[in-house]
Amino acid sequence: MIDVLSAALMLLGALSCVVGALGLVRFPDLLSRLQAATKPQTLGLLLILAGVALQLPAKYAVGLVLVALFQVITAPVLSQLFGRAAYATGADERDALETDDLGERLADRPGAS
Amino acid sequence: MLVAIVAHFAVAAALPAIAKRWGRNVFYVAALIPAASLVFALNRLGGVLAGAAPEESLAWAPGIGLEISLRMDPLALLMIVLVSGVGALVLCYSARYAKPGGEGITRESVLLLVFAGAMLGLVLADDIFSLYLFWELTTVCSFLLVGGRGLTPAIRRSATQALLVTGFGGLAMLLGLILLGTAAGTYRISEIIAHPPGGAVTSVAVVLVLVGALTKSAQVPFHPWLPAAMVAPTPVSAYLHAAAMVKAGVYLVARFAPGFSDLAAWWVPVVVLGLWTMLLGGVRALREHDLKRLLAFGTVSQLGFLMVLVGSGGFVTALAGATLILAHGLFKSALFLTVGVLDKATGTRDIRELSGVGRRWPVLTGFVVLAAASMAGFPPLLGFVGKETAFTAFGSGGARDTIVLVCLVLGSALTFAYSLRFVVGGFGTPQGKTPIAATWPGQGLVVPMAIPATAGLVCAFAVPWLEPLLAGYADAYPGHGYHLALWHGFTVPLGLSALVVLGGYLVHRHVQRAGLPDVRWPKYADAQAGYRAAVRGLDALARRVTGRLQVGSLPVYLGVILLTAIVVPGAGLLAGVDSPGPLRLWDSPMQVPIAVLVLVATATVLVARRRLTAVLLTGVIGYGIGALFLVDGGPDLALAQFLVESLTLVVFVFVLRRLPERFVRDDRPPGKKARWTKAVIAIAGGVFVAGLAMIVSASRDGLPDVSREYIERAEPSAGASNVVNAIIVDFRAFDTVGEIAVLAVAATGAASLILGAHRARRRPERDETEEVTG
Amino acid sequence: MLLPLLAAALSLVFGRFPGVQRAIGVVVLSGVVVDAAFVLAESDRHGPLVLQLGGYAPPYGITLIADRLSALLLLVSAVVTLAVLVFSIGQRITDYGRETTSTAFHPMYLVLCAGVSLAYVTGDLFTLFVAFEIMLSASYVLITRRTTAPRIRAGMTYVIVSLMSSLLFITMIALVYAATGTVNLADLADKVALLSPGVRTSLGLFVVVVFGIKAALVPLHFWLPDSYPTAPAPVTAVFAGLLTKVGVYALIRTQTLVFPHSSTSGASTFLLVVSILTMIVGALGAIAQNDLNRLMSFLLVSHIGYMIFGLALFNVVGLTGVILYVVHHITVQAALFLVGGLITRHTGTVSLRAMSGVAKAYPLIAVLFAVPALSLAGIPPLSGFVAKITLLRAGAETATPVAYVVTAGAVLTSLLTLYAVTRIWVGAFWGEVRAPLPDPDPTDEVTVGTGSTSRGMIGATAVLVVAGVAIALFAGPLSELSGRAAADLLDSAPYRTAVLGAR
Amino acid sequence: MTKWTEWDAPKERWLLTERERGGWPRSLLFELCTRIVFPTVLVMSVYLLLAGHNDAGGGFSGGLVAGLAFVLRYLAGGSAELAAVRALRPPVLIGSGMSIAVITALVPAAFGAPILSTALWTVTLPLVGTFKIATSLFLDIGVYLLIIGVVLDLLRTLGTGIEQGGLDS
Amino acid sequence: MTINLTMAVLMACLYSAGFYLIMQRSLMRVLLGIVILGHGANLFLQVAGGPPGDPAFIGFGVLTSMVDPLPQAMALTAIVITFALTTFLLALAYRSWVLLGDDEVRDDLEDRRVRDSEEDADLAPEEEASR
Amino acid sequence: MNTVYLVTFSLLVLAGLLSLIRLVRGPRTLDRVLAIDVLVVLIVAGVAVEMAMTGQGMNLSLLVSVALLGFVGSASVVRLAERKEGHR
Amino acid sequence: MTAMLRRLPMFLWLVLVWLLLWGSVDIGLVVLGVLVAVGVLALYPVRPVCSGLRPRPIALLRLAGYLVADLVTSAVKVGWQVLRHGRAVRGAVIAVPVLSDVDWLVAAAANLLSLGPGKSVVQLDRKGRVFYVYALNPGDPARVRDDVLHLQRRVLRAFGASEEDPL
Ligand code: NA
Ligand code: NA
Repeated sequence: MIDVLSAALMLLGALSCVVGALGLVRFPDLLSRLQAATKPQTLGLLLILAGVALQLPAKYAVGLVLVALFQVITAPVLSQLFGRAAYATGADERDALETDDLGERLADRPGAS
Repeated sequence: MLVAIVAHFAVAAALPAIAKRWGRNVFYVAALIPAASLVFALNRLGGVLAGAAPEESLAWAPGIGLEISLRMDPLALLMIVLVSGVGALVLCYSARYAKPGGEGITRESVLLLVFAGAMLGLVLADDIFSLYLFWELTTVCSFLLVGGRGLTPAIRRSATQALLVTGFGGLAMLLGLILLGTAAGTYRISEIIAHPPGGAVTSVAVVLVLVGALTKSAQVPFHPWLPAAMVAPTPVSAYLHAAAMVKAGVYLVARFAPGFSDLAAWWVPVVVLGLWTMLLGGVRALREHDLKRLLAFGTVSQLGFLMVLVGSGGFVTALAGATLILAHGLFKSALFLTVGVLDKATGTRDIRELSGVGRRWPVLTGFVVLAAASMAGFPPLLGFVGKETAFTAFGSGGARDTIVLVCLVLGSALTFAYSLRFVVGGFGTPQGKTPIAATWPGQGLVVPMAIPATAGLVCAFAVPWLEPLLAGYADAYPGHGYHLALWHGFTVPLGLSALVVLGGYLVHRHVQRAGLPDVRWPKYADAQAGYRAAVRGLDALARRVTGRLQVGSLPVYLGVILLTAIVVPGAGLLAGVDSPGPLRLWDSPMQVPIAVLVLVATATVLVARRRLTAVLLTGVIGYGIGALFLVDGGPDLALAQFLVESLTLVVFVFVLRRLPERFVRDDRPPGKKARWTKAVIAIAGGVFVAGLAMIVSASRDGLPDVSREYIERAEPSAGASNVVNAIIVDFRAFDTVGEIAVLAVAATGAASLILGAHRARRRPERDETEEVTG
Repeated sequence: MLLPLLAAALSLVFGRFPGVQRAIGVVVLSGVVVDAAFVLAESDRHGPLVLQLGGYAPPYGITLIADRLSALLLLVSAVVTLAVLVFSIGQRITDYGRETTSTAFHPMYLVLCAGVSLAYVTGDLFTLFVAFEIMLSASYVLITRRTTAPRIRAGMTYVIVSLMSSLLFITMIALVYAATGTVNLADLADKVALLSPGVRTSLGLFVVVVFGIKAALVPLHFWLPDSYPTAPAPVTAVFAGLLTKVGVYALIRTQTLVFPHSSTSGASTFLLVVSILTMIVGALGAIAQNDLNRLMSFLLVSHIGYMIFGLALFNVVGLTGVILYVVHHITVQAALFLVGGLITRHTGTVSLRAMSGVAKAYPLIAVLFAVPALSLAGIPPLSGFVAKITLLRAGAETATPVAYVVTAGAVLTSLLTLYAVTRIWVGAFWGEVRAPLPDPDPTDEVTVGTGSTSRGMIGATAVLVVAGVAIALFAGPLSELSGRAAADLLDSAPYRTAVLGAR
Repeated sequence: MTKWTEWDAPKERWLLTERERGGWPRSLLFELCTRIVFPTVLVMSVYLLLAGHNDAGGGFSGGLVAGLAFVLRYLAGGSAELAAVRALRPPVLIGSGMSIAVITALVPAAFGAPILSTALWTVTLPLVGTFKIATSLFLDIGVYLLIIGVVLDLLRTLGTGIEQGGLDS
Repeated sequence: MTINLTMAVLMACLYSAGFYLIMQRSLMRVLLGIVILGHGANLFLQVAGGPPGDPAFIGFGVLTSMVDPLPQAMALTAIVITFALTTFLLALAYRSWVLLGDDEVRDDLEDRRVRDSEEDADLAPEEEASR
Repeated sequence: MNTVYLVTFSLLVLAGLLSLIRLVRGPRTLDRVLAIDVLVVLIVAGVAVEMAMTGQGMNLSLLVSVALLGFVGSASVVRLAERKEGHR
Repeated sequence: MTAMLRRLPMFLWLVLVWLLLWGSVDIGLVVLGVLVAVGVLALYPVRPVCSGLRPRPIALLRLAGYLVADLVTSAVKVGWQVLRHGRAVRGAVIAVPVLSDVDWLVAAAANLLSLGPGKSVVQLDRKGRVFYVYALNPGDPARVRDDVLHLQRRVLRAFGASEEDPL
């Protein structure tokens, strides 16, 4: 039973990773790739960690909790730093956005960026 | 004997202090030492002539065959008479020749005394290393004496030439002597000569030894350094270039001739070059107007004569050689000193300016005539005795001897001619020329000159008593029976002497009237041009080779290193290797995708244009390697690798903040050819390392014993279950201490570079052609 | 050996107290001199001194072993480093005053000394690598300290080439380990003998290349004349005196102990060819130079050739000659570079054409130069002569055509060396006295043209010159010691037994 | 008008330094994250140091992890933050680390044991239990301190140094 | 225990790339070359120990299938040393940039001068030397 | 269970190869950083799966460290790219 | 004393991390952990966080549940977009008001928002209290705004902060 659950979690996680990586390849601009990269990856990793934890003695399993926690804390921070830098440096990609409230705001106050 | 030599050096060391107090009289102090040495040596005369040559030896480094061994045989004693006797005279002369309080007194007195000591050692040396020691000491002393303070380019060049030519010869001699010694199994000269080795190596060796002798004694084609060295002060020339140093070559030939004179490799060069030198020197002497240079070429010529005599072998020849060595030392030093007197008295040495000196100072002139006549081989002087003996020696009839004899007669005629030229030119009063203004130079200069001049006369009459000493050397050869004498009756040699006088007079007259035809030597035959070309060629070669090789380009250097690292060990493989074991594609399937990752990243680094991209991809390589470590079973290693990689990336990024974004400036694309060369070398290097790794790793199988031991001992000895850590902090903790030292150093160094950079702020680009040294 | 490291660490801690730093340096290095002398005496009397670090029996632990060769080099190096340190302290006090602190110099210098010492005594290939790195990293810092625009290129050349050689060193260790599974030199000696000849030769030659870079063998030498001359005189002096010799030492050790050759082997011929190339190319390079320090650097390269010559003969006389030559050369070359420093301080330039008349103005410097210079040229009775004739004898006794040619090459190199030092003499010492030129780069570490020297500088130089003379004076005992050391090298059994115990 | 990079400057002080950081870009998330992660990472580095003898880790990895924690602070707060964080001068830290390591190596010699030999102590403390301590741990501690010092030094030079040198030029 | 082909190819490529980069003019490329060479060398050290196996931890695996721990320890040391020297060279690159305005590895000026130099007036024996 | 591990590994490798494409293609540095970040996560996942496979925990500290500090590398690039930008 | 208390959460967190790392609990480890935590906190006295926080367990759990569900659904959504749209996908940057003025809460909201696929905070105007949220194929910007506000409210509730008016 545990094996099945853990297998499912791991496979799902790995699949999620594949999908994310595919997005990384297929998506057209940095910000969208960012979505594909960090998110399914995080999920995938969490799933895999969960699946792995089921297979391990508690002594090690708790350590995986730490890994997951750190991942949850750091991934979004990185993603924000990324997003900000990507936005600031990618003028042509900004033009491809459907809506760009930030762009409007910056346009209102020239010299801001 | 050792004491005598050491005394020279010890007193020389004390001379500066004495010179400070006594000024130029320091030369007199210096003169005491060679004088004492002479007395000391003559004291041993009886024993030496009785065949019991005193020997002394001092162990220096016996383990490598180094010792100072000295032996006073008749030849050595004869040379000591010259070296120390003339040395003492020259030093006395210098005491009056030097300007009171003049600059260079200290240097010259010290060097002359050291030189005298070195010559003494040279003639006494009985092993090849001592011989070479004193030989080179004379070379260096002469360099410093000729060069003085090196104030003019001409002086610097002459001194350098003397050093290089004689230094070259000295080294050749050393090599020859070592070869001889090795072949003979002993480095004792007396033993080598007693049992001369044979074989091809010996032939090469004696030629090398001859090169030493020929250079030192200014023989063709090495002779030009001697006339060039006439830039030196006159006493120096008198000693170095008349009596002592140039005799070293003759001495060397004399010393070794008894052992090797029957080798063609020995006598052919000696005789041919000796004769050539004799004739060439004579002709050149006739062309000179400067009395000193005239004497210098005269010396060259005489040295050729001596070479032939002492080098050809045979009792009579050797006897003639020994006699002439003594005679030449006496008359030539007297003549050189005379030139100094003239120079001092009149301010010139030029024949064309000198006039009337003979009339003004007849006594002085008398001494000069004595010396010059001895040089000319005119009876009843010692020079005549020597020359007669020489003619006798070669008068026995054989074709070789006859050719030599003819040349000797010709050379002697030339000698007579330039002797005449010296006396007439320096002391005569040409018609219609006013006598030159002159001041009496003083007894202190004339007496040292008069003594050897007179000695030539005295010795000629004293030959019966002198003969044991001179024949003592010649006794090394068979065939006794000839005795030295002023008068042998009306013999062929006497006739030849008359011929010489007549021919010499005619030549002199012709030269005075018409001058010598200005024969320009073809360039290849002009020795000075040869030397010039050699040095220039050497410089050019050095520049060309260095310019070619030392291109200053780091990429080239690295490429060469890499190529060497491929070719050299690669050649080693040719010695034969075992066939490697069965090939495996991989050991763990995970290696493959990770390898692909690393490969792709590597390929991308190579083509990356942006610095940051390249750095990032390098980081990927690092992570990939870390992953491989993990697959291989090294979690510790992998952890460290990941951490280090992250830190490396961070540090790179820190620096990249300030550097331009892209690598190559667009206006300077790298050359295509260079790029391909680099690529080929690089690929060859990579493939070679990997191939070698595969070949080499086939030699071993399984876990090495050491590693097994580590694993077994980790728990009990180091108290660790992590074996790698146990190795790092325990079994091989020393490496770790070293490693952290490197870290500390690198960090400190980075700090000194970066924080120091703030002081030395950016300065404008330096002009590339600007002189660094300004 | 650890003492210098500790001293360096303390020196770093006391970075703010120049007096303490100086005291630590001098005291520790003096201690090392005494210690080295003791070790030399012991190892000569009782055979190699072995220290098993951590008490682990080899080949499991790291072995430090001082046989006669190591101990001798240790002693000479310690003396030279001490003298150079005194010189350097004297120079710094002259230039910057007593109170100037230096975070980097003293610690780095001590680390360098530690690395050099360690390289001599380690009996472990990997520790040798670590020792090299210790030494090199310290040298990187010393050569690039306060570097300015004209000098930075040289620093880069040095660092990059050295790094390349270090990477090749690791590669070499990996190769050796892949083949044998050990890095202990004595153990390696046993295991290498079992390899197939191709692998053995190839590894041996790879080792030659790796150490050849450090030792500056032609054609691996190009970096040296481009980089050494730019450093401050004391730094160049230790670099020239010691660093190349460590490479030579490593060559000697590995080629005799681990990859023993006979004097008729291909490797021997190869080394002979390398040696003659090194001698001649280096000497020609020296002749082509106008820069005092570069000229001496090329001479350094040239004379490395002598050492390889002796090594390549693989007989007792040859190795005796090498040891004598190394001892002589460490001392003399360091002394020469210190004198070079004194000269440039007075002339303000390194250009031989631009300087003149030093002999008249500073006769003492002339003497301090002449003695080691003549020694380098092999003029008797100085130390270079003693070492050189031993090598020449070895060449003559080997009596193979190649050996004869190389012997002749060695003689020729002597002549070229004489010519080169004559150029210095003629260019710098003769002629009219000239006023010093101003320092071309006043902000950097190299202060020139001030004309000021302190007693410490002169004294330290004089000590080295005298040490060089002493080598010649005591050539007897020294050559016997070298002879025993050389015999040890050829018969490695005592070494192996000392490390691994009787088998 | 605030600069773009200062838009999300936090209101409170999350790091040691004051609000103004000489133009260093601000990020609320990043600073906060650093605030939590930094001590955590330090704890972890100590874990690595102590666990290294039996588990993957060791003084080297521990020191690097701790060093990277400081890197994080530098990234979050710039050189000003680093200046405030630094308790010891890096050279002193490096020197002390090395001294500890070398002294650890030399101490056995004082007891007549070979240099660098290891003693294993079994220490029993009341309440706490029994520990096995190898003296080589001190070597690891020396390494640990030294590595932290090295990383701090790199931050001081390649980080702050280039930062300021760059601004000047 | 011949090294397997994948690792051999990888090593060949890493070494080639490292060698290629180290021969470039940009100091940054040279530096990356050194880093990559370092990776290659460390990998080599690791594989020189033998094929993959269980980590060398007492109590975790079977002794017989454990990997060789010694090359790992050596590789660890090598990694640290390479890192240390890389940072130093980076600092040097930065300094070079500050001083020269670029991080190019330039040719040696004095070498070029030697190549182009005329002969030395003081030492060249001239016609006058013998007069 | 072994099949599961095999499939999981294969999927992770596939993901890795995909991110490799982005790594090579770029075009911007940030794209590459992103790809690297993904690769690090994949490595962490792979190590975790390996732990499950062997049932041993000595890679745990590695896992924790990498999870924490792979982040530092990426952050430094992003942060300093941004900073360079900020000055313009 | 209060300062000590305020540090308590961080202290406990560090001890917890310590124990998790070792993977076992015994007295020795706890003591050591306490020592290490105290040491770390003493060496680097960063000012305490978490001022005025009263976490509500139930709300916290509900937030967690919401997050997990959101994570999964949006992951599927993004996955679908990867497969379906690929290169054709478009994004938008949408301004959303920030509900809280507490650094900690703003950060938590932004973090959780970015955790889920499809959306992330690009820039944060702390003074103007605006999130600039990037959304993948957003369709209607207003829905995105609502989602973000919804998440913020849940966060505020979970940590017991009073909901503040959007500007
Ligand atoms: Na000059
Ligand atoms: Na300067």
